[in-house]
Formats: sequence, structure tokens, C-alpha cells
Amino acid sequence: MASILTNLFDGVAYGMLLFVLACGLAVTLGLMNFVNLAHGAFAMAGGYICAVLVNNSGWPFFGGLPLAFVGSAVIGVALERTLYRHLYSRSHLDQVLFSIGLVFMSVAAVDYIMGSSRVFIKLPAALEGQIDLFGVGIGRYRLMIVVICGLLTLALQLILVKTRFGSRLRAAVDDPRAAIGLGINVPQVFAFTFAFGCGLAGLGGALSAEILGLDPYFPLKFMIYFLIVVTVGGSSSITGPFLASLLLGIADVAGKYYVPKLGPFVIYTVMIVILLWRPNGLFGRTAAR
Amino acid sequence: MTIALETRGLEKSFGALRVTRDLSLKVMQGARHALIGPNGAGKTTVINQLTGVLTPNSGRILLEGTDITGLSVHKRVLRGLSRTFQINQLYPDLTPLETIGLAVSERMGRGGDWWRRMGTRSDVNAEIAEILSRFHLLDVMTELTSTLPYGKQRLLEIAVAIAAKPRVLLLDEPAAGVPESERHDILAAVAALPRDVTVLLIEHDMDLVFSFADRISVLVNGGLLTEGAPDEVARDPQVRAVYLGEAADA
Amino acid sequence: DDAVKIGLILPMTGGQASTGKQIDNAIKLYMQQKGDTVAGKKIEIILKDDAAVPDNTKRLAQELIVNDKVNFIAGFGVTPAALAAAPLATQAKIPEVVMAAGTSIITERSPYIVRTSFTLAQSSTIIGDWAVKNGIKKVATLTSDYAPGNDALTFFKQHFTAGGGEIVEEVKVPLANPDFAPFLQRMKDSKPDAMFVFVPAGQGGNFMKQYAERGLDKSGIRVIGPGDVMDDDLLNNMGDAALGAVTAHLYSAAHPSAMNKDFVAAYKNAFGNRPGFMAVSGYDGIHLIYEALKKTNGATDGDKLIEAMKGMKWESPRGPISIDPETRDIVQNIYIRKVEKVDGELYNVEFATFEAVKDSGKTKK
Amino acid sequence: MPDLLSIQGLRAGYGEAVVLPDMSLALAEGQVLALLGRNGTGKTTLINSIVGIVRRLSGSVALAGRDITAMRPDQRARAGIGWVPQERNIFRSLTVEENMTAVAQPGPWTVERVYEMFPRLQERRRNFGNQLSGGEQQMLAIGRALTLNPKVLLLDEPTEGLAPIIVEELLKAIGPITRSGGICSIIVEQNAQKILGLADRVVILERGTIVHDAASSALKADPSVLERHLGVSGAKAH
Amino acid sequence: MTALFDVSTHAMASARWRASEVAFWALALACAFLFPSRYLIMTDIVRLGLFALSLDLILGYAGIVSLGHAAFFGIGAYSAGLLALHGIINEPVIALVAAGLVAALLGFLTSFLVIRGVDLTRLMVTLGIALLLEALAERFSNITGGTDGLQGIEMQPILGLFTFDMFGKTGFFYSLIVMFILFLLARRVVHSPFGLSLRAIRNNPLRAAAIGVPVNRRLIAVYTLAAFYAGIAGALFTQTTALASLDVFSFERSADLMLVLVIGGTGYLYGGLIGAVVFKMLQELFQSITPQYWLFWIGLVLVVIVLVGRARIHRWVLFVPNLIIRQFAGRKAAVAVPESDAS
Ligand SMILES: Nc1ncnc2c1ncn2[C@@H]1O[C@H](COP(=O)(O)OP(=O)(O)OP(=O)(O)O)[C@@H](O)[C@H]1O
Ligand SMILES: Nc1ncnc2c1ncn2[C@@H]1O[C@H](COP(=O)(O)OP(=O)(O)OP(=O)(O)O)[C@@H](O)[C@H]1O
Ligand SMILES: CC(C)C[C@H](N)C(=O)O
Ligand SMILES: [Mg+2]
Ligand SMILES: [Mg+2]
Repeated sequence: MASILTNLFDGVAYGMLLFVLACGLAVTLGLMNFVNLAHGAFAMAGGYICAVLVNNSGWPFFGGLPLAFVGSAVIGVALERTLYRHLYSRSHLDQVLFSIGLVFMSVAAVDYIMGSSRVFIKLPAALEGQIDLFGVGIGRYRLMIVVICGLLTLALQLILVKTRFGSRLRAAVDDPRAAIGLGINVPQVFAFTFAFGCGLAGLGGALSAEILGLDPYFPLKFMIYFLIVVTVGGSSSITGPFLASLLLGIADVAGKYYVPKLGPFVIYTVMIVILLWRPNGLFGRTAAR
Repeated sequence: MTIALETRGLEKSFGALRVTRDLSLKVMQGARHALIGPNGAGKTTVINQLTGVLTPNSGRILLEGTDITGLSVHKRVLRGLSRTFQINQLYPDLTPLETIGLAVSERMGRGGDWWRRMGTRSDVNAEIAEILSRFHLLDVMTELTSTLPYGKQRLLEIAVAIAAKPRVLLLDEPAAGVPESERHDILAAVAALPRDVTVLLIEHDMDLVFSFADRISVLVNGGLLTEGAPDEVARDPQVRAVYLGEAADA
Repeated sequence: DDAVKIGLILPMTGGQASTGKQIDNAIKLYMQQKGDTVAGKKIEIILKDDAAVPDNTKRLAQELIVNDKVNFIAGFGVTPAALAAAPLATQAKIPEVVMAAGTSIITERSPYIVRTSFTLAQSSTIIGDWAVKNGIKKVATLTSDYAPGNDALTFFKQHFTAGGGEIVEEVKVPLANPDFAPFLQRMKDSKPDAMFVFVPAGQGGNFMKQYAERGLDKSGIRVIGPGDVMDDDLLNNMGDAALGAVTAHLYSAAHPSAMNKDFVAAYKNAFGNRPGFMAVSGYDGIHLIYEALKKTNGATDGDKLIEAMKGMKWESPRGPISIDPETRDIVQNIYIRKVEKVDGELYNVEFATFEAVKDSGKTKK
Repeated sequence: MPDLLSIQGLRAGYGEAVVLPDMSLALAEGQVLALLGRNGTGKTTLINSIVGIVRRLSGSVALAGRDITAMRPDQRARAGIGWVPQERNIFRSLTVEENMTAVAQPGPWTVERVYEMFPRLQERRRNFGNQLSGGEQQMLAIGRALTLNPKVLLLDEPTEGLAPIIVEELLKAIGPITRSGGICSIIVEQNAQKILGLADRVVILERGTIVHDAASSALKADPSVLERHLGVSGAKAH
Repeated sequence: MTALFDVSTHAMASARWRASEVAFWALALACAFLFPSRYLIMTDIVRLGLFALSLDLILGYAGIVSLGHAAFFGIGAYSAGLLALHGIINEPVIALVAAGLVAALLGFLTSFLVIRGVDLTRLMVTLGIALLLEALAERFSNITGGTDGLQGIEMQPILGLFTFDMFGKTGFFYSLIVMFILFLLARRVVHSPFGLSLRAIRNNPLRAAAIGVPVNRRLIAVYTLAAFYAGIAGALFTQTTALASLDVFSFERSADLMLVLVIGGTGYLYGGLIGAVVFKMLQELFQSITPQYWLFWIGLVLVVIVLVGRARIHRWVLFVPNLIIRQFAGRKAAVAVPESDAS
């Protein structure tokens, strides 16, 4: 019984981590309709920024996390203003080519600068080990992930659904020409959104170093996972990818625990089955695009 | 006279919204039938069910006496039911020649030929040539559809529907967006159809409706309000109240 | 002509890139130390990246042989790559020096293959024996699900159960595995005395961190295994959780010999981090080539070179090693090490030595 | 009284093609101007130049005496240009209500007031843009422009696809909206008949140039102008 | 009657061989004799070109995006490998066709999963299928050799006459001929009414159905055909390298394929071939300059290609050839230029 709950908790934490990593992509791909396969590169950037600050410059871990967000967001907005914005109106295939190109460049550049070995971020002692809660082992680090990610999710959902910014963003995506003609500052909305998505990715990258490992191939290795989350979740809201992340996290952990022989089958099978059942993802709007 | 197209107790809802309510409609063979009604009355939805794009929740659709309710879109076309769209549905990267060529090939059941090159069957070519010239599209036949002026695109939209040699043709606001001076091209093309082709027209331009239709059904809130000859309908106070307004003086 | 060409095929990109980098670095270091001429011939290295994909390996090897007319092919980060090149070595009659790949079968695939790395049988059998002798009765195993992992598992099991040990849980994790949590939980729930672990070098760090997170270090479940999981490359970053892990391996950066001290210092000086066992394998691989050329007096005939390599013995940073004249595989000491803190850094400190261990995985004739 | 909207020597087009060679036009407060012309004569181009989404080569646009030529389209919109695009351009993944709230500016026109004008929209308020009928989309495009509370209302073929009774109501409403709100309106229309009764002033374009500019009462008196420029008889169609 | 004449000439025009196409193939053949030391990489290019051609059939013509095309490549590769390894079919050409058919069967079965859904769904479902197959191949290591791959494949001479040699000469000509034959078939198919209906579906499935095109059936047919092509490419891979290992199914293989096709341009059949040449040559060039960091430069090239615009690059690259061709063949005979992309 205790191990069921521990597994459930691990699954939730893993899912939340996936969500923070992928939700920026859910915004760029799902809302802005831009296929940014380089999303993982921003996560990697956040991870390395945090690692360098904490390991080399002696920053505390909790000081490194916000800077991972800010650093990635700044890189994101710089690239958005110079490169990405020229590609919003291009075909998806162009976007794929472009963003894969960026991934390749980032991988090689990080390999050159940081070396190809894995990097770890030194954690404060408070985050190490497990707490025992009525026999259920709760990892402290994972607990922190659950808390941070949970709060982020709530905030994000509020911004997108309850604020005018959310509908302006969707309007800008649907029809940029009409949106700008009707008073929406489309470039600004896009740049802000993009930067925010990159920042989240950076935060996710810093949080995930401990669990997923951080090395120059991070953006390529996890690209598939991000895409799975976004597709299974559907692109019309943040709740979709969130539930998809949780579902996949729990299914993956449970699958590996109970049927370790079927390891990789679980996540792919879950994905295919869901997509056959709901081709637009769990929360996709059937009629939209 | 036989019935070309008929619906029996058609029902369609989007969630809680009943868009088609117990609709029973008969369109006679060779009729020039118009379907009018307020915005959002469900006219386009009816067409979408007739052609198989939407599946009705209940009710039957009969084409020349046979039940086609469960048939897929393309099979209905092969049985002689063809349509135009309220908003052009064309192939931006294909030329009018290819667009019409494909429609003709499909109608002759040769659309699946994978070993034969296009343009090698003279019967197909002859028919393409005939349709292109009837719709004044010969001079632009090798240009990409996306680069054609709107009026030509609208003509092509109708030409494609007619290339399928329908026995029943459904027109959804064929004159939408076409300026008055060019409407007669479209009207003329439709008027030139053989008399045994049945036409069901949806249109908000009352000049066009009254000059074209010999029978009019009025749809309101998904159900049939009234039906009759044009002058009867035009005089109907209910129709005037919900749809025509005061200006109608046909 | 006066040049000897060596086609060095390594994974320089992709998940195995760190293996390739270590070997490449070690070879550069060696040539810097020993000069680039042997027996009057200039040594020329042609480095190619195969990203650990066997068909790349094969094409690159073939082109190196046919177009560049290389005299050796060397490197090979993973088993399938080494195997893919084997028929070419045979056909072209040139030596294939395997500097990383670790499954037993490799050297049997061509009479021209020589290995300077290790086989997983070497370390896994030793740790199996050691475990039995040191009072470990119940072991749960966690191995990466691919050929080397399966080798490690099989040989460990053989020796451990033969000595009366019991395997209480056996988990194979996918090679590309992001999160160890569920597997570790399974380990924990099976309550063993120790867990036998093989994951490819790069993943060791993550594994150990999660091992600690789950409190396995505190619950008295020790980590044992072949040394890959405790690769010197990453060891120092793993944190105190790694303390006390016992592994059997061919090399430790803490190996107490003068030669090794110099090697470690020079490597650190040149590349900024510690050499791992891959670096040593590369270092010895190029040494073997140099020595063979010396013996043949610069002659590059493949058969002669292989003959020269067979039975060669020398002192490596890892300790004394030799090439088995029958199998052309490496014979080396396997050390039992424990992770300890030395001068504030984590090291695998050797405390027992099994001398001149041959690969026991060869098919018995 | 100063002109609310004033266009001076505007030259605009697409790529190489110049559609409007040299356009000057001024509208006073309370004025409703009908813009007529055959297909492709540049009516939409003129509207879109005022909105700011067509490439301007030279000339200037001023709103209430303030030069807005250098402004981006979104700034112009917020400064008071309200636009009903010819293609409606409803935001398909926004609900009916969001389509309006996303762009709304403070002022007398609220979403509620639009609902009063088009009750149909209120019924469909939670529908997404791509789930509307053709006519409902048109109503929404008009409502959306109104919630911007513009000083200049640009309506590009607003009656297309609307039921006759709605057309009638809409056209009847535009005059009062314009006059009571102290704004000005430009309506592009294919059907000259529908519009003559409503507009104060009629401008006819031909190849991007104004060929006729007069009070609509003058046109009513002399239908031959329509015949000449638009190729349709000024007399009743039937 | 001139209308009829016009229609038939124009209708047939697209299928007519252009001077540039003849030049292309002449050049390909010339390469075979000009670079006798590079047969291996050229074989690699030909194989990749054929594989990309297969993707073009579904992506460029029918608008089906796939990130899992390696599934069929892999099935073809393993089928050919197993057939040869166990001596079931020893003659390579027959084995090749057999392997292609196995892949086609898989294509047919999975097509039902793929034709549903929007682009993104298709992308992920295809990817999922390929990854599942990879996992299966790993699991059933007693058949597939697991991570070590199939070992000890020995190919018999082609038609009993031509042995595969160390220099890759036989392998190259074999691959080139197979590719050319399949190219001719593909060319025939895309210029048929069937091919036209695919383009119509890609452009507007709603309208396609509304003129009587059985959309799903056509998509299933072309998906199966493309799987056959990919299977053949995979089988060629095994036959010319005597290898088959898990990475034939890998995501990287599918992703590279996408890059290749997009670089070359979709929807005119030559895109995959040209893309394969460009991609492989760039890779080769950068790898020889910097074996460690070549990815950076490839990435940079991709980014630049997109920023400059593929269409513009095509125009620049084709400027000189077109000039020459026009001299000889008159104004209309310029090199085919790709259609605008799907999606
Ligand atoms: N997918 C959908 N989901 C929900 N409601 C829908 C959907 N499609 C249409 N509707 C609603 O159904 C009603 C009928 O729409 P339909 O398009 O059939 O009207 P119409 O009679 O063609 O109107 P118009 O003359 O304005 O084109 C409308 O109120 C519309 O909002
Ligand atoms: N995006 C564009 N790119 C290039 N040319 C265009 C574009 N839009 C319009 N044109 C051209 O500009 C000219 C004027 O077009 P415009 O749309 O302004 O005419 P219009 O009077 O609004 O016609 P309609 O009655 O059809 O709406 C036409 O010749 C048209 O072909
Ligand atoms: C232990 C590892 C170095 C083994 C190597 N990856 C191989 O495939 O053989
Ligand atoms: Mg409608
Ligand atoms: Mg216009």
C-alpha cells in the first residue's frame, strides 16, 4: 500500500516536471501554432545557467532557479526579436527545419563550452533524502517540484483563461493581420509569450537536472517527451497538457514499477491509444484548426 | 413528378443547441427550389447533412427514393448529389484545368487510375474543355487557383460542382461576394443547366431568389416555417416579420 | 611512404560522446608525450565521428580502408559498432583496435581484432565472487537493457549464485531512461543486502543521486557492480551518497602508482578534468599500436602487426596488463574499490586486487 | 468644424502594384460616406490603408487633426479606427464574447449594447468563432468594431450574407450611431440601391481614383451616374 | 476544337520529361564513373534519396506528415536481413521485393491509425509506431539480435552474377538502378489521376470528398505504397551494408529524413533526391572539418536556409542551369520547382 502511494507521488512529481518543461511548448505550439522543436534548448540553457551559478559562483540553489527562468527568457526574447518572428507566417516545415537547426547549434555549442559530461547542480541539504509520511516515502526534492509546479500551473491557467491577455494572444495567433488592425499589439504579445514560455522551460531545465540529467544532448533526448505531452494534452488550453503530463508521468512510473519488462511500451502505447480515441488530444477542440 | 431529394424528420444538435428540428423537406425533380431563412436558422447545416459532411442525430435523407443517410460524402457525389460551398472550397495549388480534370475523372470512375497519365483520354479531355469554356475559364486554365481573381474562383467553385454532372445540385450562397455586374455570369451558368437537374439554392439576395426560384421553403430556428410559390412566400406576413422585412416588394 | 595512418572511429556526437572525447583526448595526450614518429614512421590519426550508429561505423571504416588506405582502424565506442567493422578488418587484413566496447564476443568476430578496454565478464565475475565472500546474501540487480548490461548481469549471476547468493529481484532498465525512481522503489521494496548495478558510464551520476534521494543509502542497501556506474569522470559530482559503494573495475584515477599519478596529472592539466577508464583504454590502445610498430620495425603488414601485439605486456596507468595471445583480448588486474573521500574529493580507492584476469566470457572450445 | 478623418495624397499598393495612385478624402463628424465601385477598384485597399495594413508609399492620414501616418495599425485602432474587414476575420478560437472583449476599448459601446443590437449574438455568446453561421460572423465583425468605440467606423461590405431584415435594420442603425456618437463612417457596398437612402455622401472609385464625389441626394436625382460608373441601372432591379 | 486541343496539350504537359530531368539523371550516372572512390557515400545518398522519395509521396503529394517513417525502413531492413541470414530467399532482388512487401503490409495495417487526425496527431502516431517497433525489436532479441543487431549477414550475388564488393561498386549500381526504376514508377503515379487526386486531398480534403474522391481509400493506398518504397530503401540498406541494427528504427533516422526532404523541397519528386545529396555532402564536409562540432555547422546551414528562404535558394541555385537549359530547349523548359509546402 505504501509503495503504491510512493509510486503515485513519484509519478505526480515526474508528471509535473514534464509539464513545466513542456508547457512553454504547449503555448508556442498549441497557442501560437509555431513548431518550436528547439524548446528543449531553452530548458538546457536554464539548466546550465543554474548549474554554473550554483556550482561555480556559489549561489544558493533557490537563487539559481529564478535566474534560470530569467536567463532563458532573455535568450528567448532576444532570439524571438531577431529570428523567430520572421518565421511565424512560414510553413510548419520551415519552422521544423529552422528550430532543428537551432537545436543542433545549441547542442554543439554547449558541448564545446561545457563539455559532454553530465552536469549536476549542488543541492542544499534540506532537499536531500526522503520524508516518511505514514510509511509513504516522499522525496524532498520531488515534493519541492510538486509545490513549485503546482503553483505555476495555477497561475498560468488564471492568466490564460481569466485575463484579457489570454484571449488577445489567441486572437493574435488566429489571425495576426486582423488582430493588429483591431488594436492588438501582436509583436509585443508574441514576444512576451515566447519569452515566458522559454523562461518556464529554463526553470524546468534547472529543476530537472537532478532527475533527468543534464548534458548537451538534453534538447534532442527529451524533444519526444515534450511533443507527446503537447499532443496528448491537446492544444487549446493549459489544462490539457497538464493532465496529459500527470497521466503520462503516473503511467510511466507505474508501468516501470509493476511491469518493468514492458518499460518503453507503456508511454508510447498510452499515447497512441489516446490519440486514436481523441485525435485532437484530451482537450483539443475538434473543430479548431 | 417524382421527388428528387427528401428529408424525413431530420434532427441535428450541437450540444444543447437544436439546429435542425424535425425537418421534412421535399424537392421535386427538376425544381428550382430556394431555401431561405434568418441568419443561423440552420440552412448551411441542412446542406451539410444532405451532403454527408455532418451526420444527423436522427431522421432520413432520400435521394431519388433511396436512403442515403449513412453514405459517405464521396459516395453521395457518385450518386448524383453535388454542392457548392458558402465559402469557396478550392485547391489553391491546382489549376482550373486540373481541378475540373479531376472532377471529371472521378465521375467517370477513373480517379483511381494510377498507371495512366492525365490528359490521355480524349473523352475526359472533351468534357473538361466543354466545362471550362462554358464557365469562361479557358484563358486561365493553367494558372494556379490561388492567383485567380475572386470572381473567377467563384465561377470555378460552381464549375467543379457541375463537372460532377449532378442530378441534384445544392448551391450555398453562390453569389456571395460577387458584385452585381458579375452575378449574371453565375446565374446564367446555373440557368443553363438542363431542366432535369434539380437545384436547391440558399441565398440572401432576394432579387436573385425571386428571379430564379419556382418554389421557396422558409427555414426558421431549424424548422420549416412555410413553403410555397415565390409570390405566396413574399406576401406571407410571418416571413416578412422574421426575414424579409419591409423592403421586400417583389 | 613514411606515414602510418590510423583511422579512429569514435562517437563524438550523440549520447556516447563523452566516451569518444575521453579516448580522443587520451590519444592526443599520448602522442604529445611520446612524439608522433615510431620506427621512423610518422603517425597520422584520422578521426571520424560515427555517433555510435553501426552503419556509419561500417561506412567510415570501409572508406578509411579503401580511400585513405589506413593501416589500423581503432576506437569503437559501442559493441554494435565494433562488430560492424569486424568483417572489414578480416577482409582488409588490418588490425582493429577496440578501445571501448565491452561485450565478450567482439574479439571472436575477426582474427584481426585486439582489445585494450575490458569485458564486462572480467569485472562482473569478480564482484560476484567478492560479494559472496563478504557476506552479501541477497542481491537485487538493476542493469541497462542492452548487450553489455546483459553480459554484466549474466556473469554476475553465474558467480554469485554459484557461491550460494540469491537474486531477489531482477530489473532491466531501458537504455534511454530518464527517471530511475520506479526501479529504485522496486529495489527498495525487495529489501536486499546489496544491489548490483550496471548503467552505462554517463548515467551513473543520476542513478546515484536518485539512490540517495530514495534513502537507499540510509537503509543499508549497498551498491555493488562493475565500475561503470562509478566512472571517475562523474564520480566527484555525485555527492556523498556514493560513499561506500563497492565496485570491481580495471581502473581508478586513485590507482596508487607513480605512472598513474603522472597520467592523471597530465590529463587534468591538458583537459581540465579527471581521466576515466575510457581514457586509459584509449591511452593503452595507442600505446599498443606504437609498440607493435616498434616490434615490426615500422612494417605495416596486418598479420605481422597482430602477431606483434599478441602476448604483449606492459605497465599501464591502470597497472600491469597484457594481450592474451590466444584471444587477443586484454588480460588485466581487476580491483575492488570503495568510494572514499580523499582530500575532499571522491575517489574509488582500491583495496583488493585480482591479478591477470582473463575474459571468462569467451565461448569454451 | 475640423475634419474627423483626413487623407492627403495617399499612394498605396501591394508590392510593385500601386492600387491607389493619389487619394485625398476628408470626412466630417457625423458623416456617413458610401464607397462604391466595381470589383477590384481599390475600395478594400483604401479601407485597409486607413487601418494601416497596406503598404503606404506616400501621403498622410490624420485622425481628428492628429497625424496617425507613422502609427502602427494597433496604435491606430486604439486611437479610434474601427474596422469591419471584408472577410470578417472572426477569431475562430475565441468565443463570440471574447472576440469582442479582446479588443474592446472603454466607451459607450459595450458588449451588452451590441447584444441588444444583435440578439442572435447573445444566444451564441459561448460559441467559438468557427462555429458561427455566415451571417452571425458578419454580425460579430460589426459588433467587434463597435466595442472598439471608434471615432471612424470602416465597414467593408457589412451587409454581405445577412438576412434582408437584418440588413435593413443595420443600415437604418448606422446613421444614428454615427451622428449620435459624434463619429464618421465609411461603408463599402456592392449594391448602390441599398445604400443611397442612408449615406450622406457617395464616393465612386474607378481604378483607385475618385471619379464621383457628391451628396447622395444628388445621385438619387441623377441615376445615370451610377449607370455610367457601376454598370448597373439606377432604377429598381425588378 | 482548339479548346479541346489546348486542354489535352496542357493536361499532358506536366507529365512530359523535361530536359533538366534528363540532365539530372545523366549527371547521376556520370557521378558513378567520376568518383569511383566514393561509392559508399554515394550508395548512402541514393538510399537516402529513395527513402526521402517515399516520404515525398505521402507528405508532398498527400499531405500526411510523418515522424516515424523509419518504421518501414526498419521493417524492410530487418526483413531483408533475416531472409538472407536464414537463407530463406538468397537472391537479393527477390528478397528486396519481398522485404518491400512486408513493409507495405505494415504500412497498410498502420494506415488506419494514421489517416485519422490532424497533422500533429499524425506526427506523433507515426513516431509512436516507429518507437514501438524499435522497442519490439529490442525485446525479441532472439530473432533480431537485440542491441547488437543482426550479425553475420552474407549477401549472395545479385541475380547470381554480381557479387557485392568491398569498394561498394556493385552495391552502388544496384541501388541506383533500383532507385531509378522506383522513381519511374513514382513519376507515373503522381502524374496519373490518382496522383492528382492526392494533391487535391492535400489541398482541400473537404472539397476532394465533395467531388467524389474516396479520400480515406486514396490515403491508405498511397501510405501503403510509400511504406513499400521505404521498405525497399531499408532492404537496400541491409543488402549493401550487411547490417541491420536497432537504429534503423530510430527517431533520428525519421527526423533526418524530414530535414532531407524539406531541404530539397516537397511535391516534385526530385526534392528528396536533391536534399539527400545536399544533406549528406554537407554532413561529410563538416564532419571532416570538425568531427566533434559538425552539428553546429549543419544547424547553422539549416537556419540560414530557412531565413533566406528555400524558394529563393532554389532560384539562386537553379539560375545558371536554367539559363543554360533555356538556351537549348526554349523558354518554357526550366527546371521543375517545388510546389508550395503541405501544411
Ligand atoms: N460546430 C458548431 N457547434 C455549435 N454550433 C454551431 C456549429 N456550427 C453551427 N452552429 C450554430 O448552428 C446554427 C446554424 O448555423 P448555419 O450555419 O446552419 O446557419 P445558416 O442558416 O446557414 O445561417 P447564415 O445564413 O447566417 O449562413 C448557428 O446558430 C450556428 O451558430
Ligand atoms: N494582397 C494583395 N496583393 C496584391 N494585389 C492585391 C491584393 N489585394 C488586392 N489586390 C489588387 O488590388 C486591386 C484592388 O483590390 P481591392 O480589394 O482594394 O478592390 P475592391 O474594390 O475592394 O474589390 P471588391 O469589390 O472585390 O472587394 C485589385 O486589382 C486586386 O487584384
Ligand atoms: C561499458 C560500455 C563501455 C560498453 C559499451 N558501451 C559497449 O557497447 O560495449
Ligand atoms: Mg450559411
Ligand atoms: Mg473589397
